[in-house]
Amino acid sequence: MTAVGFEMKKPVLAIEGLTVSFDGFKAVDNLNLYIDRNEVRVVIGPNGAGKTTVLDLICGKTRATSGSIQFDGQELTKMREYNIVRAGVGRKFQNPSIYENLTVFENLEMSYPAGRKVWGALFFKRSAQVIARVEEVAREIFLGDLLQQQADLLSHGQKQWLEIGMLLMQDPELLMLDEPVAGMSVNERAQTAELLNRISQGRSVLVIEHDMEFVKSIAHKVTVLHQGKVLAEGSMESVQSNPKVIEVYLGH
Amino acid sequence: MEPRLIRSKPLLALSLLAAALFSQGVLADNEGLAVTATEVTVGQLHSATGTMAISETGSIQAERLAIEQINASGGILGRQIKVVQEDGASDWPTFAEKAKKLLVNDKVAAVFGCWTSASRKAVLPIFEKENGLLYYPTFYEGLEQSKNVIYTGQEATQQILASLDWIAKTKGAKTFYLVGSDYIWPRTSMKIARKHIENVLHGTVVGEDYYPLGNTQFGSLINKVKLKKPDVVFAAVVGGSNVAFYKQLNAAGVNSSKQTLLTLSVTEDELLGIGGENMAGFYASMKYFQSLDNPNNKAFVEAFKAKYGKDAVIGDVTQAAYLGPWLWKAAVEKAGSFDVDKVVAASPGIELKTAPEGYVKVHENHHLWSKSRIGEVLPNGQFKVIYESDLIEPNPFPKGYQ
Amino acid sequence: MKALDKLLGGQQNLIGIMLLAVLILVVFPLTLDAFRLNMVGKYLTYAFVAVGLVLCWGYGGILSLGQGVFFGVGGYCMAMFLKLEASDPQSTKIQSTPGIPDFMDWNQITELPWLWQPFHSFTFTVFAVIAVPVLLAFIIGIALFKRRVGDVYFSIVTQAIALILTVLIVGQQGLTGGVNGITDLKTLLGWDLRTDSAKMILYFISAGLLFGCIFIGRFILASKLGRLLMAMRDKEERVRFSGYDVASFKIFVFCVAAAFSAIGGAMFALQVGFMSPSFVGIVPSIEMVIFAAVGGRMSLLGAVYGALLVNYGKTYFSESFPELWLYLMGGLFIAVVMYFPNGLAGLWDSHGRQALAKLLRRKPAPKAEIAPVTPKAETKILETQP
Amino acid sequence: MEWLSEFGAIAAMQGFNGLSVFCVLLLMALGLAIIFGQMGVINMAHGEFLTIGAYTTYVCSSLTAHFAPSFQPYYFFFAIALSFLVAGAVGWLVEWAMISRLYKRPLDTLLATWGLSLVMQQTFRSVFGAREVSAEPPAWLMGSVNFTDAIEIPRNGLFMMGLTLLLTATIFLMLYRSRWGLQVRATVQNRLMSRAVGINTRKVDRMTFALGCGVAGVAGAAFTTIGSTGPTAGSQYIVDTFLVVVFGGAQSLFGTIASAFLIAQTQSLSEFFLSGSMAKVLTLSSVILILMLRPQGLFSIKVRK
Repeated sequence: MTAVGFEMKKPVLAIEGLTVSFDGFKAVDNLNLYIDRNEVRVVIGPNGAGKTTVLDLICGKTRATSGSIQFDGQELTKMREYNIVRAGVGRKFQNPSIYENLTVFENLEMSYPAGRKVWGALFFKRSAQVIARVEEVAREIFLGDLLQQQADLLSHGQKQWLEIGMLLMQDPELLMLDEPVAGMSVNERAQTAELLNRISQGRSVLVIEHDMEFVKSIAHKVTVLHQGKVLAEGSMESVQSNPKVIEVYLGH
Repeated sequence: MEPRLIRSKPLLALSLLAAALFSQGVLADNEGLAVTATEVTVGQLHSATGTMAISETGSIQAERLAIEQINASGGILGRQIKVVQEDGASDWPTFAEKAKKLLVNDKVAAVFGCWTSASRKAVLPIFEKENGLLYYPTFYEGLEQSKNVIYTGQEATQQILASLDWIAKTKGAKTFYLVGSDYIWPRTSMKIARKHIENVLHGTVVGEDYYPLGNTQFGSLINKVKLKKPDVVFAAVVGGSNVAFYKQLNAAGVNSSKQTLLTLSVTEDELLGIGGENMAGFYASMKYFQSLDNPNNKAFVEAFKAKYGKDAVIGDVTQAAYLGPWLWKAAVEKAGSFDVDKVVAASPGIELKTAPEGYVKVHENHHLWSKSRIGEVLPNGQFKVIYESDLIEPNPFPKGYQ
Repeated sequence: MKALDKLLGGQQNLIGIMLLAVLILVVFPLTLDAFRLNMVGKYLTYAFVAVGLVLCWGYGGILSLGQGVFFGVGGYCMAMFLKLEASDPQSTKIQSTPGIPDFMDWNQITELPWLWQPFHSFTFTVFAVIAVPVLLAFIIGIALFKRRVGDVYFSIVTQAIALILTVLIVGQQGLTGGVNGITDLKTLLGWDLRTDSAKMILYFISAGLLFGCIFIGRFILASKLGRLLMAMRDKEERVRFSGYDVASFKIFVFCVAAAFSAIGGAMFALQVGFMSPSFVGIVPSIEMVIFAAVGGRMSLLGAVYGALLVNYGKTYFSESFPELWLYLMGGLFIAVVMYFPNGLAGLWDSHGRQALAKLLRRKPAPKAEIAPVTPKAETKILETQP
Repeated sequence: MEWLSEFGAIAAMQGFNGLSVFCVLLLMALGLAIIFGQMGVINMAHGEFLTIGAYTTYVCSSLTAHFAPSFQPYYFFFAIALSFLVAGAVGWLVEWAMISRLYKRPLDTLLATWGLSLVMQQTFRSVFGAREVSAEPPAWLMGSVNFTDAIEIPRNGLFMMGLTLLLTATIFLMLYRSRWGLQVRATVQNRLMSRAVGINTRKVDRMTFALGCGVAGVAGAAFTTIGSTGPTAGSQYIVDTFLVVVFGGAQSLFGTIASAFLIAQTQSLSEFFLSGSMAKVLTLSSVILILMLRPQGLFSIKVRK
């Protein structure tokens, strides 16, 4: 057991004793994880370590068998997905999940945190405020010139950014990104790293990533998952030199 | 009577043009019907497709046969009968739509059609509104009488009361189990049967069950029957359920050696699907059986088989449908006109001595005087007629049975 | 300005709606006799259902195989009112209990059941025609969407609901008229519905209401909610994790479709003069889906054409080729689904529009109202199956 | 006392009735469990494949009665085998002509196969007439076996049970113990990957669909002993069949068996105490209610989605 304690100021996200099992197989096993404000945390681990499942559990896609997830003093394990989002948790999926039939502008507008209920959506007006906000976010994700572009015509990397942009529209306190640079060119990776460093101001970011160079460039702290448990946690350097981690990664 | 094409509202004036375009070049005489010097048009409205096609095929064939025979013998009032056939497709609104088409567009002098009560109920307001004339062949629940309909099948009391009396007398039956498909005809029939059993025969009804149309599982019912051991099972199950019911009864060992069963809903047509061996020895109450031994019937069966093949079977409704065109012919000739009002006025008292079932007479209430008969099912799919009542007066609104 | 333009779906669709309006409001009444016009009126009542299905199936991805339930309930509400009016003590004096509907009398019911009491009021009836089916849809929606019953499962469950309701209506014949339904409806507030002029007026009322429903549909599709529906159909998870309660939007559009169907049902009862369980069941419910499919599941106007065309075909073929019409119908459905998934509207967009434009020597039309149904959009159904 | 023993006998027979309803439901559902459960294809014409089996049996029965009356006691086995082949062959054709083009659009398959069911019904009507026909079951299938004086068990029920057992076992072995079954399951889970590892997915699909239809044909042949044979006979079964498969959890064969059992017992038991119509309403409603609580069916496999 690796129990890691922190005596810093109250963390934004506090996961304690989190367990989920699928037909007896424990994908996440008694996990503890704490994330602070303004922190960029990267979760790494071999395939099947339970990384994506942890994100699923936090955003409510999968329900925990036991344990607790505290976010800003709210218990997420009992909340509905949309309430978790409204509480300030945004999540990007592994494969870019955008609305391909809509334009970049409309994609971003969809995530504007107004008109989220039935009647609100029915009478939603595209006000100057909405337009300004969409344009602002679009510039931030390098798509300022492509607002009227149909989304399915974007490159893979641009789609990834668009999805990040959709999350930014909601201005979440906790941003969770599942493999944000998969399929990106070197250039795009650098831009994404810069983007993440910029947007982590005032919020916490939880990233799953395999690309170690990229991880190095963004991570404040790294957590290594293995078989649903925390194997190691700390700075990139300390984790990389951890013999347990080396064994898991290099195998037998 | 109002003329059929009312064009009083100015809004409709425009439609006149369209109506002229769409009218089918029929030379309508002053009665507003499709009658020319050599031809009179009638309609035929049955389900040729859908679930009811199984039952209605026989009626379609019999009406055709009767019309051909009438035409061969010189037609009616010197005119040949032309038939417009429409498919009700086992769908009640389609029946209503087609009925309207026949009356309004084709201007037919009479319609032979409908089978289920539901289809008749759907077209009835149209016949009354457009003042058409319908010959309806099926035995049914009664509780209806319309100026515009001649009912050539039996209403419920004709079919039920005599047969119950017979079974109580010959079998000494005291306890009855009533079972039917869940719709108006079986329910009304069973209601009449229950009153008769309790008030007249002083017997008891030990069970009463209804199953949805199309139900195919009767195991529970059969067990209930075995538990209650009624003297008689009185059945009015219809359609595909019928087949399942008797096959499962037989398979469960409930056959005529152990159980008396009297049904209101099995004719030769149904036996074809059930298989005679599955219900041999059970009884059916009908006004007509194919095996009826009289010269009229022999000629009818022969003509029917000559036209539709030697394996063709004739059930009660088929025979009743065959009566329709003949009754209409007699009434038209008596009235000397095709006008619906005159034909209707001439109808009561019309006798048909050539009816395959023997003799029928149209009552004031537009139903037929007819006999009730009990047939015993033979393994070959025919019935042996073992009882015949006197001529029974139709009574669609029976006092004391409602 | 822009909002209005959007509501009408741009100039191209304005032309489309005008064409349909001319066809329904001018061409049919001028060229058809009273009987045929009444038939078209009946077809239009099915178009209500088809328009609702475009919203909930085409855009929302919710394939309900139980729209007949709402059509039927709406129709029954109206029929109950009409039947009570037709059953005044004077015209039912031969019954053992005068003043109640005839079928109740046959079933030994001696007092009007409480369920029927409020239908003496026309105001209540008009309210109930919409409210009862919407409430039913709301309950079904809450139960199924909140529990995330999957697409295919939803279709099958709605089908089972249609079956249950049919069995119930048939079984409770003292209350509902059973398999015969509620027949012989004569007057509405003293106005004889059976006359040709009444049918003509009802035809125009139906057409007017239908256009009302199309405009409501347009408004919904033009709003953010419309975009959300499509987004949900293609990327439900993304929408959910953008902070939307996906179920509530599905419930909404399902209720709207139910309300449209119910209006259709009520107009049907008025025009045809009876209501029976044969509209509630599985077969009519699937047929209604077919209307939308033939017309184009993504086109509100297409749905109307689909309903008109399929029903006309049914009438025509069953009159002219009674033996063949099931082959033709079956073949049509197979062909439409396999080769023209966007139905007539899709064909029009890919061929008709250009041809027309060429004919008028104009540039081809810009963008269509119809967003193509990408097979990709539906693959997720397979993939999200457990 | 006598009343008590009689009650026991009825309870036994009623229990057996539940079992035979179970067999009927399971027979209907097995073919669909393969087609819908394994392939995700919604085949609304499933009932018509039952009807193919029924008509095949009818033709066999007529031919036997006509040409080889002495063969009558045995023709039924032959008819069952032939039903399987005929229905399977038609299924093979349908898959080739239609289903194979619609794998990516399951809801569309539903509509297209409904069109197909209309065409098939009209074909039956054109070929065999609108009237119902009756295949004469062999004599040894009729009547009942008396276990005690009071307990009578219908023979065709026993036969049906044996057939169900045999068929279920065969399908189970094929799906879970054979190479073909492995290929089917692989194809279902990942079509692309299966193709990549050299599985001829087209062939697998076609065979699976044909097998499902063949099983439906066998069920149809068996049903000639308990129900009607007519052009629209099959359509009466379709909703029940789908509910059984869905209720069980589409991909679990065991789920299908369990759900057929539960639905049959509910139906049979409620029929004994309520009217047939109300029993039907009660059964369907409880199925829907439970589906709301367990949207993926009784036996769904919990996986990371």
